[in-house]
Amino acid sequence: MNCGVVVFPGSNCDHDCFHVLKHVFKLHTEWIWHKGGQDLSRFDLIVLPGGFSYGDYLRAGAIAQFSTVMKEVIGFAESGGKVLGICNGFQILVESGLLPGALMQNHSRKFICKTVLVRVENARTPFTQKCAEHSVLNIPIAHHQGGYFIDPEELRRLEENGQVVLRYCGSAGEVTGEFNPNGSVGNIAGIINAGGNVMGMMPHPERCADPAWSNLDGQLIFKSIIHSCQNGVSV
Amino acid sequence: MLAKIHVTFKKGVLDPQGKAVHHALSDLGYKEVAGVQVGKYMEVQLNGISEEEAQTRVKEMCEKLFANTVIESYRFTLDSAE
Amino acid sequence: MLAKIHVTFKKGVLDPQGKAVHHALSDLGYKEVAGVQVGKYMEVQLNGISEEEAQTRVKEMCEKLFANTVIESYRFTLDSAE
Amino acid sequence: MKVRSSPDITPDIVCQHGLTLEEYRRIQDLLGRVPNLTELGIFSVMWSEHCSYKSSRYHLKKLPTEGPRVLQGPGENAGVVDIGDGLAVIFKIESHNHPSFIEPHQGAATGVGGILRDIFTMGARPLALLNSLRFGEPDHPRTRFLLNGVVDGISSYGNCTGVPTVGGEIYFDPCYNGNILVNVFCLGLVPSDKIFLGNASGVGNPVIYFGSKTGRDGIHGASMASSEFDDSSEEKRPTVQVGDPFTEKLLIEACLELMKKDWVVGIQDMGAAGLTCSTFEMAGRAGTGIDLDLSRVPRREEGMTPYEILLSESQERMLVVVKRGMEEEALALFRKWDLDAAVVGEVTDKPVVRIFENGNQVVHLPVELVVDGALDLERPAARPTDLDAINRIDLTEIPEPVCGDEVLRKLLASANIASKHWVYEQYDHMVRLNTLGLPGSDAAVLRVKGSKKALAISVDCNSRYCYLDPFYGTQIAVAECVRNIVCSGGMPIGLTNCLNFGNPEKPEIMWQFAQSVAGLGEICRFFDIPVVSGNVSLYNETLGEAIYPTPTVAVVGLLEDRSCHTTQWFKESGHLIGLMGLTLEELGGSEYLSVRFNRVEGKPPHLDRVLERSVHEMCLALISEGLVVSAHDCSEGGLGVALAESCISHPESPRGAELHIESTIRHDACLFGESQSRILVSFPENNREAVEEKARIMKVPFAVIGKVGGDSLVVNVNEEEFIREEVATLKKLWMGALETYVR
Ligand SMILES: Nc1ncnc2c1ncn2[C@@H]1O[C@H](COP(=O)(O)OP(=O)(O)O)[C@@H](O)[C@H]1O
Ligand SMILES: [Mg+2]
Repeated sequence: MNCGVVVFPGSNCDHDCFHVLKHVFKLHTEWIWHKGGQDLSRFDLIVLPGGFSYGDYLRAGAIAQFSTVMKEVIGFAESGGKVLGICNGFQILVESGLLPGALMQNHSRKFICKTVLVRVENARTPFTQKCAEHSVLNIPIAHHQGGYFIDPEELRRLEENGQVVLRYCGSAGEVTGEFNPNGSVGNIAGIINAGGNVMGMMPHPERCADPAWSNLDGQLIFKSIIHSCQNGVSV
Repeated sequence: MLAKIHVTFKKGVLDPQGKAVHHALSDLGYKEVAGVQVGKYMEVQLNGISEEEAQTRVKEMCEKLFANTVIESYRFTLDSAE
Repeated sequence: MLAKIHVTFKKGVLDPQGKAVHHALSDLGYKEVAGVQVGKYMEVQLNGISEEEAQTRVKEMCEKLFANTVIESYRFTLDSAE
Repeated sequence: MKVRSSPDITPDIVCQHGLTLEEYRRIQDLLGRVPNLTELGIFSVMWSEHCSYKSSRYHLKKLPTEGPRVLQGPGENAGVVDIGDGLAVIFKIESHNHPSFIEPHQGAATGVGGILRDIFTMGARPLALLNSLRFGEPDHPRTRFLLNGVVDGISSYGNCTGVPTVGGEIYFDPCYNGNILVNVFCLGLVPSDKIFLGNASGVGNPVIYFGSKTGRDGIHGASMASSEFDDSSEEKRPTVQVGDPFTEKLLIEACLELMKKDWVVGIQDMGAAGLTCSTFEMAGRAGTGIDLDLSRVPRREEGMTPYEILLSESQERMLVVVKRGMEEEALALFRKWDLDAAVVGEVTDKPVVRIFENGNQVVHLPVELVVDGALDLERPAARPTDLDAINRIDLTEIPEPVCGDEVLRKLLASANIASKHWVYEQYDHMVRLNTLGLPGSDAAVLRVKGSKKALAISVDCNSRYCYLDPFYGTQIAVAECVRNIVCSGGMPIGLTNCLNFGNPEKPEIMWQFAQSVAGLGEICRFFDIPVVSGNVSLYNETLGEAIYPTPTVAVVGLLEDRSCHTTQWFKESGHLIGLMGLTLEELGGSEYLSVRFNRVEGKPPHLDRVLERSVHEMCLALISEGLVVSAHDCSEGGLGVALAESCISHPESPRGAELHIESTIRHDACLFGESQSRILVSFPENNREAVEEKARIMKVPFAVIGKVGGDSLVVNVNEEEFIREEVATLKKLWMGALETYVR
C-alpha cells in the first residue's frame, strides 16, 4: 500500500502523519510537495495533514486550495483514490469543494487543543470500518477554525446519506451542545463525500496512534483505511 | 486602480466574532449597540488594466479567494483615482 | 444608525496576510496586482442616539476595542438611513 | 578612510540614542574621531543594556557554566547540552516584556519568533516552547486585556510554526501592574556534531541575507527594551513589530534543509539590533571583518536610509555565511521556500565592518570596539533600608482558622494557583508527537524520537520570595524548578535563566540583582547544574515603581528511560500517600498570607540545600525503581494545595483522599505554609516497606500520611478534622477560576 503525505508551506502535522504511516503501520510512505508535478495514481491513500498552510491567512485552507498539488489531488479523488484530510486538511477539502460546507472560527474564538470524545456515526466507510457502530473514540483536537457549517437543506442530505461520520459527544455517546467544542452544526467532527472516498475530520487520529501513548483510538482510523485498501470495501 | 473589497457573513450564518464584540461593548457600557457584524476589508492595488477588465478580474478573485461563498458574501468598488 | 468601521494596518507596519494573499494572487496569474492590504470591517448598529453622540461614542469604541492603535488605524462613517 | 558625514551630533542626539555623554566621549576616544549618525545608531543599539549586558556582565561571570555535558555555554545564540546517543539539546529563555506591555499580542508573538530563531539558527529543530508570564493584579483594569493579548499572541505564533507550547507558569501580582513580564523558552534537538555557530569566518566568503524584507519597523527596539517606561512611552508605539509566523515556519524548514549542506560556515538570526548586531557579532566571533552593501538588502519600503536599514528590527530575517561559490545554490534553496534572499556582503580579513550604499561608504567601524567596547559597569549596590521591616512578621497577629475548608477553596480559586488549562488549551501542545507529559503536571515531558530517552522541562520563579530575599528567593526558584523535574522523573542537566529586574542605576535594584545572581551561582554549583544560557531584562519599572526581582529559571532534565515519566495526580484508590521533607512553621511570603490577609512580608521559607538534594535523589530513585506512581512537589499553597491538586488534576477521574497528619505547629502553617524540599508521593501499599527503607538510607524525613480514596479530600490534623471538601467541588473551583476571570 502506498501512502502520500502532502506538504504545503505551513503544514505542520505532516511529519506526524508520515511518522504514523511509516513507522507505526510500516506502510510505504512518501512526501508530496505542494508545487505538484508528481503522478499521484500510484498512491492508495493521500493525506492532507494539519497545520497552517500558507499561514492560514485570510481563511484556513483558502490559499492552499489553489496550489498545484490540489489540482492533482482533485483528479486523484475523482478517479476514486482515497483522500483523508485532517484538521487543516479538512479545511482545504471544503475550500476546494471536495467536501461540502465550510469551517468557521470556533465559537470561543480561541484555538482549542485538548482531547475530546467523538461518536462514530457511520462505521461502514473505508475510514471507520474497524470501529464499532456508535462507538466513542478519544481523539485530540487542535484548531482555531473547526466549526462545521452547512445550510440546513444540505445538512439533511448529508445526514440521510450517512455522510456524517463523526460527532462530538459525551462519554456515553450523548450528542449535546455541552460536548460541542467549537460550535459545529449537529456536533459534526468529520464527514465523507458522497463517493465514500474523501473524508475530512477535525480531530487528529495521528495523535493517538503511536504506542508511546496509552490512548490508541486513532489507530482504528488508520487500520480501517489499510483494511479497505487491501480488501476493497463497498460503501 | 484600487479595488476595495468587503466580505461579510451571509444572513443566517452566526458571526461569533460579532457576537463577542457586541458582548464586550455592552460590558463596556455601550448600551446603544444593537448588533455587531465583523467582516474583512481588502484593498487590492491594480496596475495597467482597464476598469472593465478590473470588474471581471476582481469579481473572480472574490469568488475564488477573498470570500468563501458558502458562508460569506462580498461586494467591491473600484476607485480609479487611487 | 449604522456605523461602518474600517481598520487597517498603519503605514510601514508589516501586513503578513496581505503579503500572503498577494503572493497567492500572483501565483494564480493575477499579474496586475501590485499590492494587497487585508484589514477588518465592522458594522455596528446603534439605537437611540444622536449622530453627534454617535461620533464620539464610535470613536471611543474604535480606540478601545476595534483598533489596536499601536499598529492599526481606523476610520468610520455613520449612516443614519440604516 | 572616507565615511559619509552627517549632521552634527549634539548632546541631545546622543541622549535620544540612550547613550550617556561619557559613553559618547569613550566612543570618540576609541574611534579617534567623531562618529557619523549611522555609526552613532550602531553604538546606541550595540552598547545598549540589552545587547552589551554592561550592568550585568560583571556579575554573570560568576555563574558556573561548565560541565561534562556542556557543548556550548553562554555567548552563542543559545546553550548546548549533550544528552548522549549522538544528540544534544539547545535551549534558552528570553524576555519580551516591554513590547508585550505596549502591544500584548504582537509583543508576545514576536517574542516567540525571536527565541525560536535563536534555537534553529544553531541547527536544531525546535522541539518545545514554554513561557513564564507575569501580570498585574487581576483587578487592575488592564490585566484582562494584557493576559488575553499575550496568550493570543503566543498561541497564534507558536501554533502556526508547528512548535508545541508544552508548559509554563503565570503569576499575578500588583508589582507587575505597570510592567508585565513575558519570558519565552525554547528547546531544540540536534545531532551533537551538527551544531552551527554565528561565525563569519573564511575571507572572501559571501554573506547572504534571507527571510522577510526589511521595513521600518522596530527601529530603536533594542534601546527601548533598555529604558524605563514613563508616560511618554505611549508615543514610542510604532516601534512595535508585527510577526509573520508563516514566514518563520518557512525559515525553520529552509534553515534545517540548508544545514544539511556542508557549505554553511556560520549563521545567525537578526534579533534585537537587526542587521547591525548579526553583522558585528558574526565578525566578532570569527575575528574577521565584513563588507556589507546595503543597496542589495531586500526592502519592504522605499527610500529607507542606511540608518534605518541597519537598525530595523523587522522580524523573520537571518544572515548566513556560506563557502565561496555556493551562493547560487543557497539562493535557489531559499527560493524553493519562497523566501527573499540576496548576497549582501563578504567576509574580509581586517576586523572592521565597512558598510556601503550605492558605492558610498557609510560606516567604518572596528568590530571589537562595537562588540566589546561598552564598559562593564560595576554599579553601586545597597540593601534596601526597608527590607528589615518587611522581613519581620509576628505570627501571633495572624488568627488561625478553625477549619481549613474555606482557605483551601480560596487558594484553589486564586489566580496564581488555579488551573491554567484556559491558557494551555490555546496552545497546540501535542504537535510533532513528542509530548508524553502534557501541561497540567509538574514538568512537561518530551520523548526523544529514535531513543529511549525523554526530556523534562519546567520554568519557575516565585518573585515574592525574591523580593523578600533575592539571594534565597533565587535559590528557591532553582530548587523548585529542579523539584518539578525530578517529580516527573528527570535528572537535571542544564539551566537557563531570564533575570527580570528594575532600574540598575538604583543601588537597591543593583543589590537585588547582585544577590540574586550570587544565589543562583551558588545553588547551581551545589546541585552541579551548569548555566548554559540566559538573558537579562532590566529597567522593568514604570514611574519609578520596580517589579519584584524576577529571576525566572528553566531547568532541563533527562530521563534515560521515558517509560519512567511520572505525573502528579493520584492514580488509584487504596494507594498510600507519603510526604518527603519537613514542614516547618513558615508563613512568610506565602500565597496564604497574600490571599487571606493581603500581606506580602516575612522571610521566604528556609532552604536546606542538603536536604533539598537528598529529596531530589530519593524522588528519582523511587521513580526509576518503579516504587511510586505519582509525585508532586509542594509549592504555592503548601501541602494543602499539593494534596488537592494531586486529587483533582487527573485529566479524567479525580480521586479523593484521607489524611492523618501529626503536627506540632500551627494548623495553617502545617497545611498552607510553603516549606521547601517537600514532595508528595503515592504508591501501592505493597511498596510501603521499600519506600520507607529508601527514606532511611537516603536520610530523608518521610511519613506515610494517608490513603487515596473516596469522593472527598479529608485532612485530619492530630486526629481532628481540619479539611473536608468534595473533590468535585474543589475541581470545579480550580478549573473554572481563570476562565471565569477572563470572561
Ligand atoms: N503560561 C503557561 N503556558 C503553558 N502552560 C502553563 C502556563 N502556565 C502554567 N502552565 C502549566 O500548568 C501546570 C501548572 O503550572 P504551575 O502551577 O506553575 O506548576 P508548578 O507549581 O508545579 O510549577 C504546568 O503543567 C504548567 O506547565
Ligand atoms: Mg510543581
